[in-house]
Amino acid sequence: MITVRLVQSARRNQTAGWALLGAGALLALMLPWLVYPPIAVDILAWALFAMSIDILFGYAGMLSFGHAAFWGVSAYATGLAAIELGVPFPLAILVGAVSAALVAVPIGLVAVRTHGIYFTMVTLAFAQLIYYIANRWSSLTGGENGLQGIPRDFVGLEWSDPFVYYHAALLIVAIGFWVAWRSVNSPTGQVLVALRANPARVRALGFSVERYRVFAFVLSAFLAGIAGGVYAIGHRMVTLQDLYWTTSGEGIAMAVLGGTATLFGSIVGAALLVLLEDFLATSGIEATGSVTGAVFVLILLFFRGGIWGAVSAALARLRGTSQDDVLERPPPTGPAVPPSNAAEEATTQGSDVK
Amino acid sequence: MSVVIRVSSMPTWGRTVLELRHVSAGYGEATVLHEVSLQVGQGDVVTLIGRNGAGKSTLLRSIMGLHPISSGSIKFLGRDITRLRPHRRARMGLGWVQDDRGIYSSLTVEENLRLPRVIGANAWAEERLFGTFPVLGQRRRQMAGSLSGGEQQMLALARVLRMGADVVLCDEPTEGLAPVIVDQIAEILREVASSGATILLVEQNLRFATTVAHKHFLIAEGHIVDHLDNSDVIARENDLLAHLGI
Amino acid sequence: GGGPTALGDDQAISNGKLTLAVVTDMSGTYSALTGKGSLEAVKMAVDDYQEKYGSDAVAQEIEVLSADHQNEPDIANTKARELFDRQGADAIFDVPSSAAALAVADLAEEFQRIYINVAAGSTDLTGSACNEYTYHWAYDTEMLARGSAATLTQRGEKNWYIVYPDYQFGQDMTAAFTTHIEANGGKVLGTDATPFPNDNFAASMTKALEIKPDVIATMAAGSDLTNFVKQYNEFGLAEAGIELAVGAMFDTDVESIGATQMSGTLYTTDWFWNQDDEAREWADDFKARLDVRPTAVHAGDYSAATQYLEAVQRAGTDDADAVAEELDGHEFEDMFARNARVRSEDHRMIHDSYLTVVKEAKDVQEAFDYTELVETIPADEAFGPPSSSCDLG
Amino acid sequence: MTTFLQASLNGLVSGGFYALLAIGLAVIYGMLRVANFAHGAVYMLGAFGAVILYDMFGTPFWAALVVVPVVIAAGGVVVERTLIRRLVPLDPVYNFLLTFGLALIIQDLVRLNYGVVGQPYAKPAALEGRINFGPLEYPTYQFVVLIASIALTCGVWLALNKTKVGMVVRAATERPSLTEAFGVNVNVWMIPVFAFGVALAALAGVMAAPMRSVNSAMGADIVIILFAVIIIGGMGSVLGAVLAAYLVGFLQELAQMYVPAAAGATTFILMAVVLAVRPSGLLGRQEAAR
Amino acid sequence: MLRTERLVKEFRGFRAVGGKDGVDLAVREGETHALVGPNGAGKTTLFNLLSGALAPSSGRIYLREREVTGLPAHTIARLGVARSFQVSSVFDDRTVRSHVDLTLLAHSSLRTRFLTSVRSLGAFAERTTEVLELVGLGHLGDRRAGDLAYGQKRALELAMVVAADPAVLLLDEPTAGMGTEDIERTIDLIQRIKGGRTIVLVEHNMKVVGMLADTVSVLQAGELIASGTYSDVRSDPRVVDAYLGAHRA
Ligand SMILES: Nc1ncnc2c1ncn2[C@@H]1O[C@H](COP(=O)(O)OP(=O)(O)OP(=O)(O)O)[C@@H](O)[C@H]1O
Ligand SMILES: Nc1ncnc2c1ncn2[C@@H]1O[C@H](COP(=O)(O)OP(=O)(O)OP(=O)(O)O)[C@@H](O)[C@H]1O
Ligand SMILES: [Mg+2]
Ligand SMILES: [Mg+2]
Repeated sequence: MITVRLVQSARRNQTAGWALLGAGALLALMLPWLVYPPIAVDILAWALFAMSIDILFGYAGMLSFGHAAFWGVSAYATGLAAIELGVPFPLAILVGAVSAALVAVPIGLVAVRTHGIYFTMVTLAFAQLIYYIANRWSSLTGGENGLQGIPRDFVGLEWSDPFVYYHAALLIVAIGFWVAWRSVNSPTGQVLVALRANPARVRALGFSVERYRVFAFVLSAFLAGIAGGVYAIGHRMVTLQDLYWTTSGEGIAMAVLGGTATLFGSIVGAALLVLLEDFLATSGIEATGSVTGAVFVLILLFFRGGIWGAVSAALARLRGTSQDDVLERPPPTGPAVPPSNAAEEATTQGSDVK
Repeated sequence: MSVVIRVSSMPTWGRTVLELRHVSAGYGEATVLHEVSLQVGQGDVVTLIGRNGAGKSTLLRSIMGLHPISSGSIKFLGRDITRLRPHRRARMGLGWVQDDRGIYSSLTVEENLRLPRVIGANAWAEERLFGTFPVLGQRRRQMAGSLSGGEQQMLALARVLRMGADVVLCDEPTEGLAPVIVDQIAEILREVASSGATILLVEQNLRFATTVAHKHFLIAEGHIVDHLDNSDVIARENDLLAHLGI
Repeated sequence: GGGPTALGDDQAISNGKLTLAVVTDMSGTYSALTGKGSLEAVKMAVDDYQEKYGSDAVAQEIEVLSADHQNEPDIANTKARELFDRQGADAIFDVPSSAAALAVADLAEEFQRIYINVAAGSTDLTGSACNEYTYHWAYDTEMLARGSAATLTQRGEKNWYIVYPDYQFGQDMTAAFTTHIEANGGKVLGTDATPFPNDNFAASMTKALEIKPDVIATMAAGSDLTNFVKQYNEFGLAEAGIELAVGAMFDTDVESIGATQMSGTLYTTDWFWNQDDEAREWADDFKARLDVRPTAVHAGDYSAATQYLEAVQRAGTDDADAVAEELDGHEFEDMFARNARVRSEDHRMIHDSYLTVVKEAKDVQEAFDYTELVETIPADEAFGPPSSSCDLG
Repeated sequence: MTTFLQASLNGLVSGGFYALLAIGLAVIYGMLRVANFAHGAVYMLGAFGAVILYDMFGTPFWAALVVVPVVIAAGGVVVERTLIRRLVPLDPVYNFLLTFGLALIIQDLVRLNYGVVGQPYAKPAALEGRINFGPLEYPTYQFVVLIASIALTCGVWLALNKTKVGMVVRAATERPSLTEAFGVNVNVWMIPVFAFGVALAALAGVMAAPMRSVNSAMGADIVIILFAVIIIGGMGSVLGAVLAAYLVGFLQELAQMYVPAAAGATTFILMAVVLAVRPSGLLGRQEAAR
Repeated sequence: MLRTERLVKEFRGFRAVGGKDGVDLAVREGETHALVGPNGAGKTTLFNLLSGALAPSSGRIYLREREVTGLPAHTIARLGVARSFQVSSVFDDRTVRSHVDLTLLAHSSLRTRFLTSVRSLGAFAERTTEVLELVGLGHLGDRRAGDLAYGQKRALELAMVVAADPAVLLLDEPTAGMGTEDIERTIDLIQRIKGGRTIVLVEHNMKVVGMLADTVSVLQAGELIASGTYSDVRSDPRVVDAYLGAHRA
């Protein structure tokens, strides 16, 4: 009886999933008719960026406040590749994303040694360092003026139309979404989620905790890099703003608003905040900070699962079933106090830990 | 569970210090304690016996005020404490040893010991504690989280002794202790009782239970199903094991 | 340029109305300097134009749009694009911060519409990044350096010490100052790069006291400038005989530090509200609308919008090429710009600038009455020659 | 040599100021496990408090020094009770994000009311001028701030180590219900500690008003440095935070003196190096690193 | 099978394991070796050293005569040493099955696949079912681990250890906190899963030790003071004195 219901609900969930995906794809294709195309491009880029943060925070439990570094490094690398080497933009974006991943390796190696709020601040510190370097190295980065007029060439087509570019960006970002979704729902993803709950246990099972953490970090940086590259080509410019910590904050806000550990919530969060920012720019409302801040506070206090979490919980309640699709995910609230073995982890983490 | 013996009024041994009337409690929708009533007299050493998940710890937490009860009332020293905050109950003379030891890992051993409020005249002085548990004395400046499992258990007990509570609620104080220490703990509990304090003990180790306590409540699935004295327990040991899985 | 054409109004003006847009910082660092005031200044220019020409106006219907870029260049980029692309903006004004200004300049070229920069100081806009549709109306780093560095050195302040925030603007200013100091026989005894933002200048003060220059120049702006001046006074540099010159300063800065602390500070500006009756009259209008005194940027926006509208009037159309042709080489005089000419080579609008000093506190009559003229720098000397990296013919 | 001495003194003063700001943050995190991103905003409110009191009532600096921290701490307690408390059982990053949102709101509200331009605030006349130390001369006010900071730091350290406060509050944070069961009224201990941490930030703000630009963004960037400071020191440790504050102040000043190009990055380089060697900071207790 | 040579672990000068000369422990292949001793004797610390969770201050550890001193925990785990934890350490929000799947994953090449579907874990289904049947959790595979009863959690803990198919099992107080009935079930379980493996067991319950152990080693203050069969050790006066207490001898 119970099994039957589970199977049915799984099947129903699967159909629902496909339906949702189809609707999402349709919406994505129609987006540039609904909003101004450059804004649509922004939504794509920010969505992937927020998702890259969510992979780390929502699944592996590592909140990075330094993702601006990867977004920005990739944006600059993308821009330079396009300007200086004249490579077509998809390739330039790849160059950017790879650069971001490369930068993430040493940062990751240091950062994964720390946990919780320490990790958050270490990533922030490195990002600030990169910001200073970019500012100083103005011969390369254009300093405060930034890189301007990044070309958008590819197989001789007319890409300068943001409407056309949107579709190219959609393809690239969709690949990024797919990689994110796939890796979260992969064996490795399972290890990451388990690791967040109880690292000592996972280590004793035979997984190298640090290696998984670094991997997640670099993968996330790569995705953030794709996002930064798409954004740079979209705006045809890169500025120091892209490396500043507020950029990380914005990405986190989107991930949290959409719902952490939901992946696709990031898209919702990004869309809402980009549209909100766009609206505020011409609305005459000057209280931009208050609005963003209030969004943060309300979400954290009342819908810790974010919009996606709240909606899917409501749907689940309507359908009256299925804990199975929630099961393998970490709870959106994250573990309160690290569970039972934390004490053991702490002692085994002593000064003489390898 | 075959028989459920409903007990409406429990016998007392001496002046009643703690009295529970029809206490029910649960987690979310699930009720874990069903109308539990019991009385404990001054100087008694009483155990609560029941298998894992029977609700023993929940009962102790409810008495301490750390778990909300959905109905019923609790009286302590003749006063209704049902609505009292935990720290007020503690100051009236209730002490509690948590089942998972409840060690403050961010405090040293010494700080762990100094934290509780000294309440009664029977409070143990620090020297006496270190005399009884010399290993804690040796480790007084160590962070308590890095103590061995058994050392943590000793610390948990030592902390409550420092309070000098009139009634000590003790949740599995012998878990993970070496046999020689278990004997020592039995000794200590007897000593505490002889100084006039009352002990309500949760214990799975029947042998230990019978060496320290005179009376035993059997609890199963949240019901108090029986109350026995030592001779009953020893006589019915096999029966108890079979039925209750203790 | 050609005179008014014989076309009827409805065809001369695209979509039947003229659209001016102000892309500015309403909520970020530059919002006091630009922001609402910039928008208001452009609206005042429109009102004055309509009053002046009445039914003769080429543009009968004029709309003023604005966008708040929150001091983020990418928002500026998107908003400016949308304004040109979707909202039919014929010209964009203001745009603080050089990254944002450069982005808008790029768009002006892409969409072939007019952009008149007022708020950003980068000379790149009339140098390597110049284009046919972009104009630079008010101060730039070169102007600020010429006014303060060249003039003061000529007046005998030979030894300089320069403290600058370590980013493009600070570096550009320092380079320009150094050039003019040395060209006039002065010497830069040292420069000191500081982080940005920064609230602690103790090290710079210590070094300056050690070196004992005639002038300490700071390129800090906004709150950094406030911190710098407070510490300049605390560490007793004034008493040690070291004068203070500020690279870029506005009345708002004086207001935030207090005239007492600032008096005697030298700086260059291309306009201040009580420089003469005409300026004062306009400033009174402005105050009546927004209850504050205008900054030089606000006045610049007014002038830019006015001259743009005049050019449209002369061209008889809002077609950007025709308007640009009217603007190029145009000589004029208005409330903001004296002895003014729009250079056709690089689209730099040159006009008189002023070396000024902050009044003694006792001479201050009312709020924002802080500035006293020291010397007028004639338009031809006030700005650098056209850059070799820009040739608009 | 004099330059070096002067630079050292600069470093000390700057470190002292960081220490003043960082201890509040360290106390709140170390004892209550709240990573308060709004600490910078509170600092800014402190400075504005002084300005507003002066503008409205002509309140002198010395009175502001007392009134402002008290008022702001009271506000802090309300926020703690109504908002922050709810997230305390979760991972500290949740309160970090919540206070990040609060900081945005506070800053924005101040900006909407007072604009971005700095507010003038005069130094108390008694503290004008400079003190002479043989070859060195130092602004009196800054020197007084240093002394005040040292005194406060020592006071806090004594209060936490010579009384039960530190111990009880740490215990109450780790296991609130058990601590109640030991007869400790947890709120009686925790509320004042939170209030005290907030008050320290506000106090630093009042002290900053005469010497720093008072504007809505003044706390926005400094809070990042402060987090770096308490992380270098080890987030559980108040003593570590103070040491790190002086270390950071000192290095920044020396860098500004001898390698200005690196001055802005020193703190972050220091932090990266320290954490690479000791993941829980200089004096951090191991379990704090979790 | 598992051997230590002069093994020492110090915490800030305090020697938790090692005594005077370091610990020389030898565990023969296929035996069940119980480690008993007073609280704080260093048993858990020794476990931490053997499993690589802590690095020794000095001395060496050999696994099948191969030196494993200082190797990280996950490497030692993959070499065939699996440990259980003194306090149950399950993932509350995961299903029972997925605990076993995860263990199997650690020993499979799938563990580094990040672009493969989780469904690939289906490959483990059969083995997982087998392991769960073995520990008596066969019917609870889809239950959330956090909802399990105490004894069941201990069984799951064992399932994770067994699934790895380790050569050596390190079990830290597997019956702590259990009632008599659960203890008996656990003893039974350990006997069932044993099948030729080497087991090192820490226990305070002498009944359990008596029933399971081939060899008993006694640790006191970090030092190995006795080693032998259960009955030998039980009557050793030093052991009686330090550990058992007079009246139990
Ligand atoms: N936090 C909780 N949430 C939900 N259910 C709980 C919680 N804590 C305990 N329970 C359930 O309540 C019941 C009683 O638990 P309790 O801890 O009181 O049992 P116990 O008799 O102390 O068992 P043990 O001997 O294992 O300590 C159990 O079925 C348990 O699963
Ligand atoms: N990180 C540490 N720092 C300092 N001392 C420690 C640390 N970890 C353990 N110790 C000490 O080492 C000794 C051995 O501890 P261990 O946990 O190995 O004991 P055990 O034999 O397992 O005891 P039990 O039977 O009580 O679990 C204890 O006295 C403990 O206090
Ligand atoms: Mg229990
Ligand atoms: Mg142990």
